[in-house]
Amino acid sequence: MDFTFTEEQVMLRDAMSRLLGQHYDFDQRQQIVHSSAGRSERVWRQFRDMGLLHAPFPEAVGGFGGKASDLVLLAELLGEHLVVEPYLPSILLTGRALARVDGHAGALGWLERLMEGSALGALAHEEGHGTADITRIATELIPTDDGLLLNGEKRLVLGGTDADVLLVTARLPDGALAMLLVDPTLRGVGMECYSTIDGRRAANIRFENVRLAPDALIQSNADKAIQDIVHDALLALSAEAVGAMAALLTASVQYAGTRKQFGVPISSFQAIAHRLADMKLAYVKARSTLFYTAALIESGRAEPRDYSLLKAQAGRLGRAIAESAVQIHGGVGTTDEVSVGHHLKRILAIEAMFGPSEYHLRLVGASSVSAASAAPRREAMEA
Amino acid sequence: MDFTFTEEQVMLRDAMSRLLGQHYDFDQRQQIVHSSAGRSERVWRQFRDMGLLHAPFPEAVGGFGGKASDLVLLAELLGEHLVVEPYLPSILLTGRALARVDGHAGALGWLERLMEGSALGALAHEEGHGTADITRIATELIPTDDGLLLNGEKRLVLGGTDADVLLVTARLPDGALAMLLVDPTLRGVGMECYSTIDGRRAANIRFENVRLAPDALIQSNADKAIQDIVHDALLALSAEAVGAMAALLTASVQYAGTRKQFGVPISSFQAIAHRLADMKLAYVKARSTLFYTAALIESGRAEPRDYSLLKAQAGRLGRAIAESAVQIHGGVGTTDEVSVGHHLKRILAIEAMFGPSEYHLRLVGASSVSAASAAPRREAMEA
Amino acid sequence: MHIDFSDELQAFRREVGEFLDAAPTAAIREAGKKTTSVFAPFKEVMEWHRILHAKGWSAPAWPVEHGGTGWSVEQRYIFAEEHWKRDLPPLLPNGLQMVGPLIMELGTEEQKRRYLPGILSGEDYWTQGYSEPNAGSDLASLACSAVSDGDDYVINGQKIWTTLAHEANRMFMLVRTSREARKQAGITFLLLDRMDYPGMVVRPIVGLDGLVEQCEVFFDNVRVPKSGRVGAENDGWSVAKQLLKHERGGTALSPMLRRKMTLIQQAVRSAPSPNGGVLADDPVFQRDLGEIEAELVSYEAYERMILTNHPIGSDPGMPSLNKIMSTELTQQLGALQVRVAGLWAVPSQVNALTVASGIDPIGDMFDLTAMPFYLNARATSIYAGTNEIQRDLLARTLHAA
Amino acid sequence: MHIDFSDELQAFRREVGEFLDAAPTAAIREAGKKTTSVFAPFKEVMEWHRILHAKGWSAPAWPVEHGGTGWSVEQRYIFAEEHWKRDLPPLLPNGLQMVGPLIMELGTEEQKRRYLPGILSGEDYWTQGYSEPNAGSDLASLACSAVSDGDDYVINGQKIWTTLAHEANRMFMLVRTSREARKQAGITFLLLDRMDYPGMVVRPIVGLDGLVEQCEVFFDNVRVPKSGRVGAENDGWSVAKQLLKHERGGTALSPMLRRKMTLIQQAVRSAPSPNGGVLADDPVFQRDLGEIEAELVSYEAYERMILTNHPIGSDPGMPSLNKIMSTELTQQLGALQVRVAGLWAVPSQVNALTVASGIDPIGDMFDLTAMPFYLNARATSIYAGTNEIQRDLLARTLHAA
Repeated sequence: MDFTFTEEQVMLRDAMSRLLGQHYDFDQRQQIVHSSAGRSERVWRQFRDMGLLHAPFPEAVGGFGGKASDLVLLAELLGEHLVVEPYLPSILLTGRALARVDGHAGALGWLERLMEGSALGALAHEEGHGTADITRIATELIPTDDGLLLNGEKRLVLGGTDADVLLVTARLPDGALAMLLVDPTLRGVGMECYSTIDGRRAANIRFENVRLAPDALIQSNADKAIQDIVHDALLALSAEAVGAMAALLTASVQYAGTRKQFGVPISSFQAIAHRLADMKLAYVKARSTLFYTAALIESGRAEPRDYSLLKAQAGRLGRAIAESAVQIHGGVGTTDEVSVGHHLKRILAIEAMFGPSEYHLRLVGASSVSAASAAPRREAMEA
Repeated sequence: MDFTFTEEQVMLRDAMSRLLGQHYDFDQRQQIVHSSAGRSERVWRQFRDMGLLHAPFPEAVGGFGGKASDLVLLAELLGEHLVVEPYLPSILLTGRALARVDGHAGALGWLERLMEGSALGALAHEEGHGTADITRIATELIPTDDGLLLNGEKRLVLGGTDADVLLVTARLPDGALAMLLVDPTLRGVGMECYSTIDGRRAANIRFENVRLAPDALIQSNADKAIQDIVHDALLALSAEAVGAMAALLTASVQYAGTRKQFGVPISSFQAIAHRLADMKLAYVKARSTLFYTAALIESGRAEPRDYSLLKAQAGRLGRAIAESAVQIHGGVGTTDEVSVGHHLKRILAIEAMFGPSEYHLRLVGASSVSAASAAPRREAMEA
Repeated sequence: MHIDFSDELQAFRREVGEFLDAAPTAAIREAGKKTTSVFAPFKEVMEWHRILHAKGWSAPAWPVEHGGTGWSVEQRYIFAEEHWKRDLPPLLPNGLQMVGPLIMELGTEEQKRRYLPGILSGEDYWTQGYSEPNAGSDLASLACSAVSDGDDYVINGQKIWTTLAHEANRMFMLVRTSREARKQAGITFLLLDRMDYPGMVVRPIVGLDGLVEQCEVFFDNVRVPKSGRVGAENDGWSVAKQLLKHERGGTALSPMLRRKMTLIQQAVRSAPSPNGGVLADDPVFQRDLGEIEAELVSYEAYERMILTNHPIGSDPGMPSLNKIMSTELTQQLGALQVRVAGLWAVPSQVNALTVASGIDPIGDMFDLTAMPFYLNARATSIYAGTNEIQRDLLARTLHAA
Repeated sequence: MHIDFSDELQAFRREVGEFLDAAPTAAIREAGKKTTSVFAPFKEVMEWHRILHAKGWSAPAWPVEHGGTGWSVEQRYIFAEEHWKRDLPPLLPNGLQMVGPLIMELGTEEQKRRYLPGILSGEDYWTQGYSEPNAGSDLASLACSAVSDGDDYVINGQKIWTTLAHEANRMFMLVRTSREARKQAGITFLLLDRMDYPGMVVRPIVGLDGLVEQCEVFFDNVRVPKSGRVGAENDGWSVAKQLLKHERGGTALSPMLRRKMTLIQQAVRSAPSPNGGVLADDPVFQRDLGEIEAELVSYEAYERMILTNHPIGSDPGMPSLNKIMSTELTQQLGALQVRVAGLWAVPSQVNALTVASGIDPIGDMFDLTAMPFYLNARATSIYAGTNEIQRDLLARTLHAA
């Protein structure tokens, strides 16, 4: 049983933390958000130079690791610093999915470009009001005489605006799921581009009779592959939320200790003190769950319900912390001018993506009931 | 729009309040609870002499009123004073059900005796873990050549131990519901008697091939009649809970204002003050809902969801208040020696009876969604 | 007990409905649908104010002598219901509900003559200058000073959370005129008849929703006439307390909340559940919705108690009870709307939200307004006395009893 | 990061399991199943204590030199899991977890020799005499006095919440030996080697669950030897603080909570839902259960952080975090159990709950224990420093950081 980072991980973490501290403070972040590109090429190069674009991949594909704890480490810092660069969509989601594809030259080629920083990818997966359950994917992929025909709509494709390649999930006529690579400039690909509340660029993408070459299909029978992507997303988003929670707690303790009303710091009011205590409780719960889940994954013992549980705790506890942080900050917390509201918005976006807390909690409850008698696994030491 | 009691009601209320103040303070109540009978003949006579046994019935059957607000008035005081006398089972549930039966001599005869105080009735209705939904009644009533055959099990029959007559709900072979009167001394009636956590006597009753005369059946096609009983129960139990909430709030304000720790009354700690504020909020919500629902009923505009909503609020807010009261009272609140814990237990029993909050809230949600477009009724003034 | 209403009231409801169906312009309707705050889009709501004024209905709660409608509380409630049912923009509260009643109560005859007509007609918009960066919950520690100089005061300092100050042509404010007594003494209440006095600078503040609703106002030797003073010099605290009374009660809030709920209940019939099917049929959602519906009905019931002068409503804790309940419900409804909108709440759509922008929203009007409403509602537990302060006040009324 | 365990630990688990399967008597098993509190039925748990002592396993957390097992933290955790999995009564904490470690740390050699063996063996039960009617959260204001008289102290006053004092043969307590200095000074920590000193009277207190767990103890000129003093006269506050450290941490609590959850998860497969079917298949119940399951896993995770000396677990707020989390979960599980039991939780079954009463419960063991567990759990947020106090302490650690 070990829930700590390795020495190498700590070094990477410290380096990344320093980088973001220097080049990604709140004002710099806001400048990037409001820039026309909505992201910073310079920061991306710094990420590349530090090895961050290689970090979450196994050595077999030229990466530096790619363990669950690597994702946790990276994403916690992204969340803490409100990083809007397309690291999640391009590296963690698209990149890691490509890295798991076996023997598809196109996939490996794109992966190399993503890791080099010479291209960006985006995952086109969610549909409707949110596709937590992969069995509900409705986008259709139909094999034709000379290739494939793609029809459907994908929502909230983060980084979709800028992507050089789209990783698309779809359903084949026989009901099996498929993963494919789509050039976003193809005829029939319609993009509605927008910024998100948490300062990212995204797109809703409509595929209307998009004709694809046969090798666009990088994996059929992709249920497990797509579930793996969803699991990566749940882990990374949860870690981001936990990072955001750390920042919110720190900011609130700091603010409550210095902001004076009635002649004393507001932290001396028991209502505020207890609110801070509850925030700390929530943070400790969420972060413990994060590390615990990462350890389960690395021991090969994580089940879908473990990811769901983590995502639910991160979303639920994260929102509680963020709303408390805004309340403690008072009027200033309701403005665009301090970071707490932006962390709140990031957590709300995380909550909306890949299934909200309620969805995941019900899944946890249902699976815990069916597993109760048969589940010595829960007694974690009984390995 | 009027949510106030009439002058006559206020007089009745004051008189009953005085009576309970003099003869039913907490110590006296505890003596009655611990007496061998578990109730007080003397108090019952006082109730009768004051007209309380007639109060919740329409004049047509010799009563004094029987409006929803009468039930509210009476039950609030029962709840406030933790009254364990079998008023709810004998008068409000059995009695009012009998009063609604048309042209059955046996029913009217029993009703008279109940109102006179010369007999006690009990409602044998709930089954399993609780029968909030009358469509789930499983007790079977089978017509035979010479009468009826009753089979089934009823739970938590309040006052069942002492009852001279049982009002039983059952299902006929054609699926319709029936209401019948059963002599508890008949062969085949098995009673498991116990006290409840909130100081009442009750029984689980098993009917095994109980042979009944044909006139035991006082109403067939009794779906609406039984729903009316359930509605009476929901209203009365909710009013009791609101009465208990008043007592809990008063006791807690009083205790927090006098109990000193760290040299000051504990009410001067903001955590306690805010807890008291939250209790007050809960109480005002519950009591407003109670009066509002009574007014809806008296205007003939109450639907099942209105009863459910009231019961859910009374149970949910009641439990929150009661748990807070215990917490504020500290160690002493966890003992049998002060009233707050008994109020908590009463509210827990109320919560368990006729469907818990979760059941009713789901019903409210489901019905509000189906009613949303078609429901001008919610705009209550649009009469 | 009953909830019955007279035939007259039903006729009144029809009359109101007919007018509200006919009178608003398309822009006003659009502004109403895009209202995600207590404060509706400025230009259109003021236009609507003037239309209502022309009908004689701009100030239902005002006495007839000052241009009010003379309606009963039931009529006012019906008006609010019908108004909300049509998603019309609610008139801005600062003039009609706050400074107007205050001027009636405590203003000089000259002030009444001069200011009430413009408030009634919608010609004027008044921003409120109370809070300062270091005087929020602790309002009594305000520092923005007014020094007496002949017939004028000279103001120096800063105000914040001056709602829509960038649109306002008038301002009511608290200033410090003495530092000698205890903090509450030494405060004076002023009416400013202009927002463009030399030395006044307004800085708009962008909110979490990306919209400008709040402002800062800076005063650098701003000279204003003493004739704008309400009450005596240094007695502004008691004047402001009088106004808080108006701010914290008075109007029916539940029709707005009910309307929000109705929109949610309509949306869930087609909004997909993450468990499949639509949310309306999702048992978990039904329960959660049921809980908020129950809370809403409880609040509606409570508001009716207040309305009918029921003893529950005359409790000294009423203003705090009302403020806490209504704002917590607002926040719950905001969170619920975001939950229903799901992914569709994530795009930032400031432009589409702008009235007459001609930009189609991503999703529908429900999706468009979900996140801004939720985010704006975060402020409701902060402004007009934080809910922490309200709980303090409420607890105090308990011990006094 | 990983959660893997060695083969040795798996073998250890088997060894523990085999012993725990074989060793307890029927009465001990029954007592375990009927445990609805931190404090198991007295007679049987002490019998179990003596059996475990004979095996050498009564004090897993003690150092070997005093009779501990020498187990690693993982082994202790495994032991706790296996113990709870079999619903065995948990050994009473007062001796093993509270006064025992304190005597080891601060007691004289004579005290160690005299008292530790009886604690280890289960021959003695120590009640705790800290609180007084007017000194609960504000423990430092305690008034029960001890006046020095030669080799003795003469005690006058009263203690309350002395758990199982009516069963105890020993007591550790705080007394006031001086009123001169500030409140915390002037307190002395005493060990009483008897509960039957002349002038001592124990009054049992009936709890909400109808059971006697707490007591009051009255002292009327009770003369006790000074040799029972731990630490210096008037220095008892620092002694007690040392003990609080033991009380608020140290043992793994999550195996108990996990066991409660498992029992609930088993029960819901046959417990009817008010919506029809069984609760296990009720989506609303699934969600609610999922939320508490998630909270439980978070706490299990946190406890593992503490166990493995992860930085999260060495936070200065740990004792308060741990106390709040574990007690709130206990209360949530109690409420959930009551919900699952439904009507079956309503009968009062003190007699059936008594070990060896031979009375069949109404319902099953799950129904029987639901309400007593819920009611007893109300006290968990009150004792050992109310959760309000814990939040105060926790907040203070934040600002220090």
